[in-house]
Amino acid sequence: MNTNDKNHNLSVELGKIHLRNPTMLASGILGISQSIFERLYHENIGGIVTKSISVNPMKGYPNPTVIPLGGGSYLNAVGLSNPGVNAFSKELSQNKTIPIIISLVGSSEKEFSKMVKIFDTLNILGYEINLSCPHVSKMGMEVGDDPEAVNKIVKTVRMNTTNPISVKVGVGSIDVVELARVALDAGANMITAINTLRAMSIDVETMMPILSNRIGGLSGNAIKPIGIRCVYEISKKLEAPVIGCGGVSSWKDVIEYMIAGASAVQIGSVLGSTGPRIFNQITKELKNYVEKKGLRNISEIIGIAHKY
Amino acid sequence: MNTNDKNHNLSVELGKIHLRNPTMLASGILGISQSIFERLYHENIGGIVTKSISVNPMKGYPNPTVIPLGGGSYLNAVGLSNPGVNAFSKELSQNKTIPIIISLVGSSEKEFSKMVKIFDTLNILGYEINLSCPHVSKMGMEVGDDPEAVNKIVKTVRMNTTNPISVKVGVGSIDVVELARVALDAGANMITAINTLRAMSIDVETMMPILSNRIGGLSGNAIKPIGIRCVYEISKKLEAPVIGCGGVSSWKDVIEYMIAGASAVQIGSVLGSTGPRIFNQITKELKNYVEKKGLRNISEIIGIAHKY
Amino acid sequence: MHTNIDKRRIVRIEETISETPTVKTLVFKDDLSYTAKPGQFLMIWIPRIEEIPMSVMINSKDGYAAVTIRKSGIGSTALFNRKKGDLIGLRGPYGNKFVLKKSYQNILIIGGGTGLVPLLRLASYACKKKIKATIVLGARTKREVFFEKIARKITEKSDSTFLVCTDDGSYGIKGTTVSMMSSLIRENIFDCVFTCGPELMMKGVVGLATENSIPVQASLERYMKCGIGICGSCCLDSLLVCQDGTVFNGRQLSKILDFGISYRDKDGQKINYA
Amino acid sequence: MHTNIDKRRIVRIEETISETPTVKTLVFKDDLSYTAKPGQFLMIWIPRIEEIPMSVMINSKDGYAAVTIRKSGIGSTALFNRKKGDLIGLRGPYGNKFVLKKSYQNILIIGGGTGLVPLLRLASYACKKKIKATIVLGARTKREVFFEKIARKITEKSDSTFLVCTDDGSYGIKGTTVSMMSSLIRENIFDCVFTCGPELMMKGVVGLATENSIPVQASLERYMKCGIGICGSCCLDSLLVCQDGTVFNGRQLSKILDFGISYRDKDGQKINYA
Ligand SMILES: Cc1cc2nc3c(=O)[nH]c(=O)nc-3n(C[C@H](O)[C@H](O)[C@H](O)COP(=O)(O)OP(=O)(O)OC[C@H]3O[C@@H](n4cnc5c(N)ncnc54)[C@H](O)[C@@H]3O)c2cc1C
Ligand SMILES: Cc1cc2nc3c(=O)[nH]c(=O)nc-3n(C[C@H](O)[C@H](O)[C@H](O)COP(=O)(O)OP(=O)(O)OC[C@H]3O[C@@H](n4cnc5c(N)ncnc54)[C@H](O)[C@@H]3O)c2cc1C
Ligand SMILES: Cc1cc2nc3c(=O)[nH]c(=O)nc-3n(C[C@H](O)[C@H](O)[C@H](O)COP(=O)(O)O)c2cc1C
Ligand SMILES: Cc1cc2nc3c(=O)[nH]c(=O)nc-3n(C[C@H](O)[C@H](O)[C@H](O)COP(=O)(O)O)c2cc1C
Ligand code: FES
Ligand code: FES
Repeated sequence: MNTNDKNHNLSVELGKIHLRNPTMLASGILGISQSIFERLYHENIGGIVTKSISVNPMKGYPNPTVIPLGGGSYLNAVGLSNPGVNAFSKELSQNKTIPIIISLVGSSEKEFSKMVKIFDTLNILGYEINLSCPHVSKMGMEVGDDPEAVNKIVKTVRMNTTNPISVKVGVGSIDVVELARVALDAGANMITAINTLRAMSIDVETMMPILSNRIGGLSGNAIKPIGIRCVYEISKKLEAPVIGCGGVSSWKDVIEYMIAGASAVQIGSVLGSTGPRIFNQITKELKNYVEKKGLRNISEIIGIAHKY
Repeated sequence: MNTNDKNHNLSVELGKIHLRNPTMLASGILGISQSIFERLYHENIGGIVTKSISVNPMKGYPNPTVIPLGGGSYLNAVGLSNPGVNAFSKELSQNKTIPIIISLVGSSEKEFSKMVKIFDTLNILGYEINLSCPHVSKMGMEVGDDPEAVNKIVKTVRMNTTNPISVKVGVGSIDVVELARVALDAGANMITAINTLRAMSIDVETMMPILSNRIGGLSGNAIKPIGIRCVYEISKKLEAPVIGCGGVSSWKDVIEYMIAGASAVQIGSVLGSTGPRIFNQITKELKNYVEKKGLRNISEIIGIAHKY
Repeated sequence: MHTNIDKRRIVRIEETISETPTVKTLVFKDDLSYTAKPGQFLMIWIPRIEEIPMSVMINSKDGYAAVTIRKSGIGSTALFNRKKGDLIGLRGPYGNKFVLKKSYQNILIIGGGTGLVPLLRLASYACKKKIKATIVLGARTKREVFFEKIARKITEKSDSTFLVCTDDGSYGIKGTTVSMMSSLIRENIFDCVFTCGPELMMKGVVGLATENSIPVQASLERYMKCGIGICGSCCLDSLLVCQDGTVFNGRQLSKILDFGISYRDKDGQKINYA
Repeated sequence: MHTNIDKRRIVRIEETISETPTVKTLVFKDDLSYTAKPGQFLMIWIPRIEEIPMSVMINSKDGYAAVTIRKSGIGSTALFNRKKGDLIGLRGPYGNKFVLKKSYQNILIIGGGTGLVPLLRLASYACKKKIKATIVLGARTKREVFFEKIARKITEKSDSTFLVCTDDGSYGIKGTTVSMMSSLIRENIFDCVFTCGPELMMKGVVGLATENSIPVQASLERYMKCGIGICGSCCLDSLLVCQDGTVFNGRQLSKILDFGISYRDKDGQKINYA
């Protein structure tokens, strides 16, 4: 790493993973197309997490699946729709330089090992295991709420790859720090926090739940203070890189997550109001910040709030 | 109940508790002064929950203890400051007609039984047990995360009073429906959902956590979809009145909670922007709603979303 | 008036107009839809059934708008079956718009089926701006011709023209929209061609315009969940139809490898057009 | 310029002015504080130490404001010790304001200690509006007199007057503010009396004004956590000092049983004034 870089160094290290800057695409956001990944890379994104991929293609739930709630918050129950491991590995087969992390979702150890074997042949940075999708039974949260299942799944993925593994945790029915500890003990290299929170919206006029699945996950502005808290607690208590996620909509939010202890930050819902150019904008503003604060590298601020 | 009431009936029943309308003051909001309770009653409030009271007076944490986050959301770590059972029973000693529910907090069964014995001599409607304050150790959430402790405390209060008991649950480290089930099995008459969610805010300029306690509870707009979800799930799965709480700022929010399954609704943070007159305003608007929809009583809509 | 397009409005259907046995127009009151730009769409919520994207149809009453549905699967059929007085939800209008440059004096509008919906809004704007518009409505057969009355009404007090062509010649001129366009561009100089309809038809229109160096704008459809640039289900190469589109110009279209070739299914797999 | 008063601003202390050994003024740039109304207060964050309410002090520079702190406990002492260049946080200004009715021509302003802070802002507004103001600053002894220069500057180009009285006669006129007021109201007809300072002093001022049927407005202090009407810690009978006040008029004050009698401690227990 060249610390004399005149352009001010925004690069961060997540264990073995090097990112040119700490901004990442959150899973499930625009995440199924190599062309989009390339566009995002041109927008100066640091890293990309794909939509959560399962062994078989999943159609997901009927619409409405995504609801803008106003004030920069969103509710979704997409139902993990995705093209499945085969179609998606084809999608990424031409990837050379885009820093892609594949998000995996499944309901058994076998599914995870099958996917990892296929994806390991691609040019990717690593995996994120989605154990925290709050609205699909037997995948995501129900697995994430069972420490024994988490342990087994992470161990299985670990046995099948030497690529770095992040485990994505959420705020559900077991303590987020405990869950992270189980994941790291089982061989994960880092933690992504947080996923959406189980939530619901009912239309007052028709008296009907809006999402077809009734219950979905809350994302965006609303959850930022919860995400900050989780990152702070996990990074304070455990020794592993943490990727912050939840409600980031500006460079200030990225900095807040990093100060709380995040080594990188995922950005999702805000794209609904800004489009992909948000990455370029935030990266520029982070550069200004690093310059103004006289930092040699942005990673100097990671976890600095723990001092106080 | 006179269903021919020309003024459209807003009254609701929470088991044995009758409220003239479903609006209630949430615990911890303006809740330590009989004079304020009287003012709120003149503003047409349905019922009042006091600040959580402990055996001994508590100073709480140093400031900052309450942070407006913007967009109608708030973060607080007041530290359960309260005047204690003796001073507070004196405060309420002259109460005759104000519909007051006392919120109790404590760390042992003995503390709860002691308080109930004293408060039972007052004119009150019942108790709310706060098992879900997310930022005070050994009180609130840490108790609420331990089903065995919940069971014991609720049983103790039950043995010491014939007054109705609500247990206030939060989104923490055990499933909210499970927690509610334990509370009801132990003798609670109803459930209040939800309390604030553990959250944090860090100032980007100074890099320091803002709350003196660093971590606090998120309330207001941000948490409404989570509160709606909890009320929906609890009222769908369990047979007991549920009091909704979290992010209510208008009559529409009250209706949304009731449609989700709430028999009454507590209102807190929004007072920071409207003051106590919000109760008068919402009550008026609820009347209009009942009239427009041609309901004989507002309680007809409770839980109606479960049909869909 | 709502100022936040994302806010869900619940509106009552005030009128239904049967266009063909399988196409119906539903009229409702909504200020934001009334002022929608040509090419923009709404996410229409049919409570507890579906939410589907629909272009905003014009309506003659102030403050009113409409959608015109061709019944197809579960969502569109349920919407098709809604009656006067029923409630539906709306959010939007979303997306960009057809651009009418100040310099345009003579434009060609080519639509097929419900693809005419955004084009009629465009035609109405053009006529108000005294731009001469030639509107071509293509259909397979007479039974599938609709919007004729409204199109004639838009064009009647201007020097614009409205033409119908059917593949089987059962109504109007016999021929496809592309063959119609072929002869029209031989005889006229158009500043721009605007098109919306089946993708393979648009592919033909765009191809012909490009070959003849005529600027062209086409409004595309893709499977949409969010309508606001979050979910990625509408992606078309590196573009998002909901946020970057639905209207793309000839330069953009020439770079889109998937245009007229493939789309993505509900699970995101690529499917080739038949 | 921030439009949301709740938004925390981090400002740099640009100047410090030592008023007495225990009173200091800190000057900073903040548009919202600059335009604060007389009687309004800020919640001042001393990072990782405290957050305390402080009245907004005037400053002569455009876009600037200040706070004047008497050092007392942990929070105020930490703030007192902040130096030029240090950062503090602000939110607000909060609360209502002293009301200067259009009909007022001659007003009496009575302040004690840092209670003069909101009153100087008021006096400055009054002088600009050509209202004659008689400003009385009371202190126990000469060492505790401050703000004299700034008060003289405010009054110098008007027909307003500035008077100092000390309990021990070591400076200015000998006597309490209440005795001063007594003699002033015998010789003048005031449209309104404005006061801020120790509560027992205000109790005297309000009592005297009421007895003599002179309208009166007093700015009160209570322990504050939120400053915005949520926590209830500032309650004074049924009123919230932060939201309904800090300024109350004679009619309101006559109904407040706790005024001058008791306040609530950090845990909400009532404590009687000594
Ligand atoms: C921007 C835009 C504007 C449109 N405007 C109109 C219009 O004005 N009138 C009209 O009749 N149709 C319009 N459509 C098409 C309309 O959205 C689909 O016909 C409708 O969603 C079908 O729903 P379904 O449940 O009946 O279909 P399904 O039975 O679920 O599927 C039938 C077909 O419809 C497509 N479809 C289903 N759901 C969606 C969806 N959420 N988004 C896009 N396509 C979908 C599928 O790809 C499939 O090919 C528009 C589509 C888009 C993207
Ligand atoms: C609206 C308002 C305006 C004020 N303006 C000024 C001013 O311009 N200059 C000035 O010097 N002081 C002012 N004060 C008083 C100032 O807020 C307190 O002196 C200060 O908070 C003391 O903090 P501490 O930590 O030093 O006190 P502590 O040692 O904690 O307590 C000392 C005393 O200060 C009071 N106090 C402590 N914290 C608070 C609080 N959060 N809110 C109110 N009182 C508190 C306590 O009741 C106690 O009597 C004002 C108070 C209010 C309510
Ligand atoms: C429409 C949508 C789809 C999502 N899909 C996934 C997913 O497939 N896998 C996953 O781990 N997280 C998924 N998430 C959660 C996001 O990755 C992220 O954790 C969450 O949205 C919080 O970040 P944000 O506030 O920046 O959006 C999804 C979120 C949204 C809004
Ligand atoms: C300043 C503040 C203090 C609170 N104190 C308590 C408390 O003492 N006991 C309790 O059960 N809940 C307390 N709460 C939580 C509220 O009762 C309520 O559950 C929460 O604020 C969500 O409702 P709201 O969004 O309407 O504010 C407090 C909330 C705030 C904002
Ligand atoms: S429909 Fe979701 S990104 Fe376009
Ligand atoms: S300080 Fe909280 S209500 Fe006044």
